[in-house]
Amino acid sequence: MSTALADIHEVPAESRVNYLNAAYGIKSWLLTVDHKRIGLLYLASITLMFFVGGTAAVLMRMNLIEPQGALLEPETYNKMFSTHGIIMVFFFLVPSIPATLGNFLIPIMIGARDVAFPKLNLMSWYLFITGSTFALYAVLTGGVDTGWTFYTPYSSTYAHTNVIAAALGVFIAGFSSILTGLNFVVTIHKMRAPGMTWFRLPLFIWAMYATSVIFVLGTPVIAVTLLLLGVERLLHVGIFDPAIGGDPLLFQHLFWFYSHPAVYIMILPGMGVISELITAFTRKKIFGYTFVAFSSMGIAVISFVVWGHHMFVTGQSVYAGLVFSVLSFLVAIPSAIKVFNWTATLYRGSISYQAPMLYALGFMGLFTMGGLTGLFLASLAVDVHLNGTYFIVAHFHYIMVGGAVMAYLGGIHYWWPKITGRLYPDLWARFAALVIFVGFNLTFFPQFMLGYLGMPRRYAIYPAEFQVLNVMSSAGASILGVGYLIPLVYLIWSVRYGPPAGPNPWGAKGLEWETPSPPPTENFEVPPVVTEDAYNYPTREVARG
Amino acid sequence: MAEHVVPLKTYIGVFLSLMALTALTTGVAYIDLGALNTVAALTIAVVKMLLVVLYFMHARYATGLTRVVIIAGFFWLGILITFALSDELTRNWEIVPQAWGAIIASLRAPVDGCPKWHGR
Amino acid sequence: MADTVAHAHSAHPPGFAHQFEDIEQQREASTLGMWVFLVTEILFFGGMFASYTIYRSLHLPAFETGSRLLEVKFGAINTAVLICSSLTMVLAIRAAQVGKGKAQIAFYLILTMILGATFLGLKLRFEWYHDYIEHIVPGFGFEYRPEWGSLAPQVQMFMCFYFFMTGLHALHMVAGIGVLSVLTIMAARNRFSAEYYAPLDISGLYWHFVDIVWIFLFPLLYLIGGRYAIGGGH
Amino acid sequence: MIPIQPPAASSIADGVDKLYYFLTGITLFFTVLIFSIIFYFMVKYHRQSEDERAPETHTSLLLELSWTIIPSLICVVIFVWASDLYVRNARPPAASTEIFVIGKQWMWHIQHPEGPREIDELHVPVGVPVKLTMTSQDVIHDFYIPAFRVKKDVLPGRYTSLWFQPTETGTFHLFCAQFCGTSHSQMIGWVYVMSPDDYTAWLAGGEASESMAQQGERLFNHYTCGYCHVADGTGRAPSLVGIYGKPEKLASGEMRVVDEALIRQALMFPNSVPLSGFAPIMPTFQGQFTEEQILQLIAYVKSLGSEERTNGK
Repeated sequence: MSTALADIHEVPAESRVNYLNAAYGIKSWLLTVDHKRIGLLYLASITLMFFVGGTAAVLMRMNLIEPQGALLEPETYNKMFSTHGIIMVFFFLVPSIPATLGNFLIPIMIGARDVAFPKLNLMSWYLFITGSTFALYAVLTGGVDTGWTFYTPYSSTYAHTNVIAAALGVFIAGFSSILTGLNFVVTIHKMRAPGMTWFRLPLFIWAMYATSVIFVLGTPVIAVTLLLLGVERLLHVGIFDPAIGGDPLLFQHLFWFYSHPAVYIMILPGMGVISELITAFTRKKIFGYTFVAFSSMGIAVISFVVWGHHMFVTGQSVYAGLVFSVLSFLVAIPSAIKVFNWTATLYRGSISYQAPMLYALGFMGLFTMGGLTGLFLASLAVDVHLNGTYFIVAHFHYIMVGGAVMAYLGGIHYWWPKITGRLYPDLWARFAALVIFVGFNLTFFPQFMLGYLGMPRRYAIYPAEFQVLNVMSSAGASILGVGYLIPLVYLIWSVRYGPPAGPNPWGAKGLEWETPSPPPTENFEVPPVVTEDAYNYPTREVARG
Repeated sequence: MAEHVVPLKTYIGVFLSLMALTALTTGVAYIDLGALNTVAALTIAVVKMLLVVLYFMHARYATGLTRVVIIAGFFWLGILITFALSDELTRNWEIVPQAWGAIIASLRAPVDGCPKWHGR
Repeated sequence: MADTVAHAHSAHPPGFAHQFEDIEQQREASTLGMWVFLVTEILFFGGMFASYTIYRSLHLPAFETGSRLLEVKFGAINTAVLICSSLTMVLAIRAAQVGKGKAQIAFYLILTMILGATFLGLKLRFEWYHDYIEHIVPGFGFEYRPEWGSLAPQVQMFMCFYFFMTGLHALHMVAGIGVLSVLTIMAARNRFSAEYYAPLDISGLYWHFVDIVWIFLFPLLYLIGGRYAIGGGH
Repeated sequence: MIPIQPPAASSIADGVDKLYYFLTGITLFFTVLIFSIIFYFMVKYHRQSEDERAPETHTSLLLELSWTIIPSLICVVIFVWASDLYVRNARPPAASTEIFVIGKQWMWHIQHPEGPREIDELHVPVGVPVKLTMTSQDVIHDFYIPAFRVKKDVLPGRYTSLWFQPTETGTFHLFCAQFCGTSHSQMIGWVYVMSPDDYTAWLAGGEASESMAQQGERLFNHYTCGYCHVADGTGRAPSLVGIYGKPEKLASGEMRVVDEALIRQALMFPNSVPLSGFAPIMPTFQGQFTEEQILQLIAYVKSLGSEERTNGK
């Protein structure tokens, strides 16, 4: 335990110089190279994009209340689901935990003063902002109606909407992820504090390392694919064009080579946050540290060989389908190991139920449900029936919204005192967590049934017998929408009026809790030396119960 | 790695062999070896690549981590090519080739509760 | 790419950045960073190499016909030019390593840039312009020729690959020359010494990578065209 | 009030439903298991006092191995069951009636070999396996009949096939399940499964139009294909009599079965699939034939092969 903690209490929090009051003014924020400030810049831009995507989702759900469409023309509905897809996937979920919490916490958790390449880190944010501007331009001036998958030949030849602007936006934002991934890989390899060996790293760092590996190895392929799509759309000739012998499935191969690992980019950081939350709120070492760490790496590697399960019904060869089906089952195993290890960590722990813990427990249940419905889609015979229906929509929302967004909110609540130096009202936070949990289930469980009944995705109008389930889903969506607004209110309120939080409000282990909150610009007054394992909570000798 | 200064002789030697290999691969292209032409051209290109990576890019004197990163890059490219090709090349294969079909049919001579159409 | 040089914090020599413990850690970090960036470039070009491999296995005769449209001698000359530029780049780094003084470093850097510019000049003047005149540039007046017969659409597909891959490679060359010009200015200001030459080193890595991409492009596009079939080609 | 299960009206429907319910059972079992364990631990081990300490956690390899191997075994069982069901039903039985489907932006154009053509409607006899050969004229569509549990993408420039054997008469939904543009949600229709004699009445009832083979023959003669493709094989091009379904040797030495895809490729890009022993002199017909006409020519070539070909030319 480094001695930094001892001398913090004499100096009152406010007057101490920290990264927030070290400098003021627009220039100090827009030209900062401090990883903590860049994390906050990302937090602001990602929250904006989340609410843009969320508005599109609300409009879609309101339209689906009536079989003939209550609100939107089919043309506009197609633009709404494309906007919801593109904004949520590329501009909220992919950067959410890595760019905000990752940027803020990785250097502190490994005991470094900053990321390896601070200027590159700032450039990543500017790339993200440029990409977002292009995407918002595409959305606001006429929209794009190809869905977030941009399948050719529709997107390259037949669509007449802002496909190039949207593809360019995603292309530029892709480089922001690549450079962030590169930054984290080098930081975690080269800048750990003395004594911080690989097996003393917090599991959040393991998950972020696995995510950065996927960033670095996957994102370039979608960059070149979207570049080829844009050029083909401009020159009216290209390699995806069936008229000159092109294979429409080639685009899908290249697209899903990135996009399936991308869904693991979205969930792996969430798993890292959950490992931190479970250990912090049970005050106990995690069960099976090495298994959880290596399952993150396992997921990162296997995620690159399973993309064919998106193409079982597209005329892909049966033999390739069988190979992809086996590997898709294999990738489910590490996730199962993680869930069982988290559950085992709760055994004989000292569990407290503050808001972050509620998000963590909600994550475990919903992620289990989301993961297991993935088995339906990995098995060939059932996927033929369920592919392209609402079952798929429900499956990936259980993992993205039930998993990644819950973990993101849990992480934001858990590290909020460290980021702002203030505590938020915990009762309101627990209430918001419950509202989100209820609203989520009411929205997406009916969609499993709609999927089995055969209602296809991306339908603006649908046969009448599906109306009851759709109305239930829309009702749930409004509850979920309200549930997401509540944290926005009390978190912003807490920045001004929340009680000041000490360096370690949760009594948790980890280098980030051994520095004052909000931390000074160079993270630690005294560079830390790590002498013990991760989550080294004091233990009780005698067995209880 | 920083301390290690590569002698001039090595650089010149690598340079000359690269030039020779370029001449070789261009020459070989004009000799009809059938399918071997592709194999020859690619192996020469890989040899040239290795020369540049090991000597010009100092991979030979680099830490193990750098080597792992290089190999991972090519390995992932291999994953993309192998799996995408596996789909393209096996698309027209018969789903249950005659040989297998016969074997499966013989195993299934007595109808064992599989869907009734199979009995026809 | 120009940005990856900037991040090597070219502060006063030895350009030491505050977040690192020592200069050794900083050099290792910047080299690892560049290698990881090169892995992303391998996969960036890899997407195109994979598509090329797939289409080549599907439409072999058409790709061989398309490949014969290209002139091997310019491809070979360009390869030689790039290998020379790799040599001069390496000599520039070595000059800094052994502390040869800014004149020699700048000399080799300028030589590398000239060779790079020759490569681009040769490609633009003798290949791309020539192809444009012969109407075999897809999207810019591509005309089917009778002797291709029904293979014509796939020949256009091959030319799409030819221009996409060499175009992307040329873009990376231009970026590389931009990086080299920044280095030459730094070298002229005597910023490099035996202890601090990291920017030179990692830009060298990038330059060699661009050379390796061409080492693979040359045989794949120019040579595997069954040239023996028509004896000698042009 | 709330529909739970779609109608099961094809031979594979109950097989798929059994596997679906098995998977639902596993999902509910594990979800309930995890939720109940969490609630039990939350109640039993809630924190009594701030300085409460938990006992030492020692990882047990046995537990780790058990919850790695057990899920793996379950996955193997599911994989084998699902793949067996899929592969066995991936190939249509030999004697299935053939119907051609052309998807174009926002309608299904369905053509029966006997002649009748339908838009967004498909009439099929019950109990008889039906094979659909499908292609698209513009973007990727997806022919999806939930009641039969079958679905297949319809690709431009290629034939994809789908088969089913209806077991119940009635009217079932037909959807397009791959996003294809503005009216993707209106590209829907109905499948009418009729008793065999109703079906033959319906076939005859339609306006007396020529069968696809006869229309194909008219095209064959109009474009003087017979000039080279002489029936007795003395022409400069291979005789097409009896060629359908047999493996042929290409100039490149590769053996390929003459199926719809090869005939279409021969029409579009003849020089890429010349048969061995013949000069690649056939002109390309790309852009001259519509998708329907290509299907009619294929139906004609097929009719040359079967024995009921009457006036052998």
